[in-house]
Amino acid sequence: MMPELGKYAFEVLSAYGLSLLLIVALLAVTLRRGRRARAALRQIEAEARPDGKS
Amino acid sequence: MSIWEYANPVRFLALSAKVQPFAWAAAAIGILVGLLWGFFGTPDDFRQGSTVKIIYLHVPAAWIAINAWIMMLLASLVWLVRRHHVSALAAKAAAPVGLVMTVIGLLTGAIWGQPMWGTWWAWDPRLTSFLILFLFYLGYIALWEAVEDPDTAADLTSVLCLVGSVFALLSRYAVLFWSQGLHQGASLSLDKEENISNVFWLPLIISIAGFTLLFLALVLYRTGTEISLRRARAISARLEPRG
Amino acid sequence: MIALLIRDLRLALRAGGGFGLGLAFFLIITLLVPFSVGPQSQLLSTIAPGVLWMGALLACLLSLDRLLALDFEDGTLDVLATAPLPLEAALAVKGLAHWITTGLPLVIAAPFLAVLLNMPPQGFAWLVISLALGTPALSMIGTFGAALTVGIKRGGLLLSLLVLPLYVPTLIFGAEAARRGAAGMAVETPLFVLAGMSLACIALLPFAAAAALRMTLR
Amino acid sequence: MRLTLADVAVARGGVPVLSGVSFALNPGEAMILRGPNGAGKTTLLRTVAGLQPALSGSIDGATDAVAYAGHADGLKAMLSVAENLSFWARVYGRSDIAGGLDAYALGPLRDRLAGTLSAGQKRRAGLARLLVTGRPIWILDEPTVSLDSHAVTLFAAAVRAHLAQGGMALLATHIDLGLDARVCDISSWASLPDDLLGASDEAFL
Repeated sequence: MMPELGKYAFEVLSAYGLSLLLIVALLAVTLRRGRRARAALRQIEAEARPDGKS
Repeated sequence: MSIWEYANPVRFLALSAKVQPFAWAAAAIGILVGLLWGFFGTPDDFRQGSTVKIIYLHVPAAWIAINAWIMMLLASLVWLVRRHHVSALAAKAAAPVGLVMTVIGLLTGAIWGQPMWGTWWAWDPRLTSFLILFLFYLGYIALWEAVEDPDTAADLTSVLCLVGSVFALLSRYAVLFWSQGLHQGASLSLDKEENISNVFWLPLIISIAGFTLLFLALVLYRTGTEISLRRARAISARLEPRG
Repeated sequence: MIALLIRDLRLALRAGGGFGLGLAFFLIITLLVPFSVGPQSQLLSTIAPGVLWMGALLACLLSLDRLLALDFEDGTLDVLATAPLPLEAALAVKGLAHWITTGLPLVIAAPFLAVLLNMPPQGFAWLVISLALGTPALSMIGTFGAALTVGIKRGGLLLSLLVLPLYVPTLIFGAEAARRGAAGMAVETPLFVLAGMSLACIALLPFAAAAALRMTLR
Repeated sequence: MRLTLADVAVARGGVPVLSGVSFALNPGEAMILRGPNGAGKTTLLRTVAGLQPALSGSIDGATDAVAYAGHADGLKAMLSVAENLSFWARVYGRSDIAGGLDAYALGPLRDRLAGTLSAGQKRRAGLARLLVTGRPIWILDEPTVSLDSHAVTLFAAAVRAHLAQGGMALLATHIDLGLDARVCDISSWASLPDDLLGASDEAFL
């Protein structure tokens, strides 16, 4: 199944590996930062509107 | 229902919530299909051997790196003209994605060029332009972080984006001129596709579409994050007893 | 406007005004090059135009963050903003004052330093011309960068990060013109582009800088 | 040539601070703003001076007529008092600085470098700048900070002279200057926490 990559196998694999790694890292940072910001917002909103009306 | 409707954060968040699931799903499919098909389904190029497979990462990443800056430029204009917060925050949200895509473009470009040039880095006009673009992204993000007041930050980064775009174009031609040294470079387009036979073409288009959708999904989500941060800041500013 | 220029020049000449700062830095940078790349005169003469241009660029960059920051701290910018003098004009004058106190001395000193780097004498004239045409752009771009970062604490580092990418086109065409001059080749193309860019910077950047400054003062 | 404010609202850091500010200042009149710290005195003064845009409402008669003196004095340490004042005079298209020097008894300090002056002397030189500009409307933010009692009387005399010539003054200060000026407490204009008035945070609430 693995295609014959010839002598440039290392180059191709490293290119794919590094790129996908960077994309995954970007996703992880984005999601983690997003979740934390939204949680902080809910917490502040609860503080500001204890009776729940927005 | 003019598009200015979506400048209102609440309505933007509603739209974003509707669009994001599709965007994330379509992006995943596009990238998976594009890369897998490109990786497994296409023959090697007679000259470059298997390194041609890197095209499925390099071209989409380069495509996003350029268009992210253009999107930021438009968003900055909208902020300066119509003072819509969402567009300023969208520009702020897009910058890191553009930065990462530029880095991927640089990495894959260098690795792809390595067999031909024999070294990991060559001052090829395209790669050098991406390096300069990388610096612009870095400066833009750093300016956002450095200014405390969100409005002033949006203003200053918008001005930097406008002026920076002019200089990015200038650098583009300067680099073309400088690498040839003698005469103006022939091609102007950044990511000119080599003469690709159609067997490579289709997976490339799918991959580009996948990356574009990924960019869209990321920016929608990150803009939502910026809005949440800004809303939390606004509420806490009003919570503290005055004076 | 003239009053602002005279004041800035007088300030720069006074003790601590930083008049000699850019020049001294330019001298040191150029002296360090032979120590770093070795004394072979052939090597030095080939890289001389580029080194001199980079030295001039860094010397300009060095004296930028004092340009507006001092006026910001002691309230002068606030008063200038309410003065009859348009902010654009004030910043253009600031750029001019920076060029006179920093850019011009570099242009004058360049040939003497070129001797140190064994640059072929035929290139001296073109080096001076390219620097004379390029340094105004460096000062004006620098003023824009200073206006962007004036309100930021420790904005000096950020100023360099923002301004260096903007310096790239000027550096490329300027150094290219100097290099061709030294090699005796035709210099028209890079020189004219350099001159064009400088004029555009001088004409347009004060408006961007003034806009940025108004945003910061707001 | 009156200075009139009609229903002006100002914000600081995206939060509305004052709203519904309306008053008029006729030539020869002065107004003193009082209020707790952070109530918006400085913000209001900077808005009237044109350094920042008002959220709403209109300000008439202020364009090209204002001389603003903020917390900092706008003096260059390496220039002498005379050089500083003559610079500001020329920026406003005038040249005589004698009036400013005499009003604040700065004659003897004329050629001293501003950097070598004490805080009080610097403040006097900063206030002398207003005289030198010849602008009718003086906007002063805590002018008497670091002034000794003698200097305060000098300042009050200078303001009276300015008013006598048909000038106007808008000051934020806590000290009683003995001026016959309208005094008003700006907390009456303080905007309520829930007011939005188009302040930049409004979109997020």
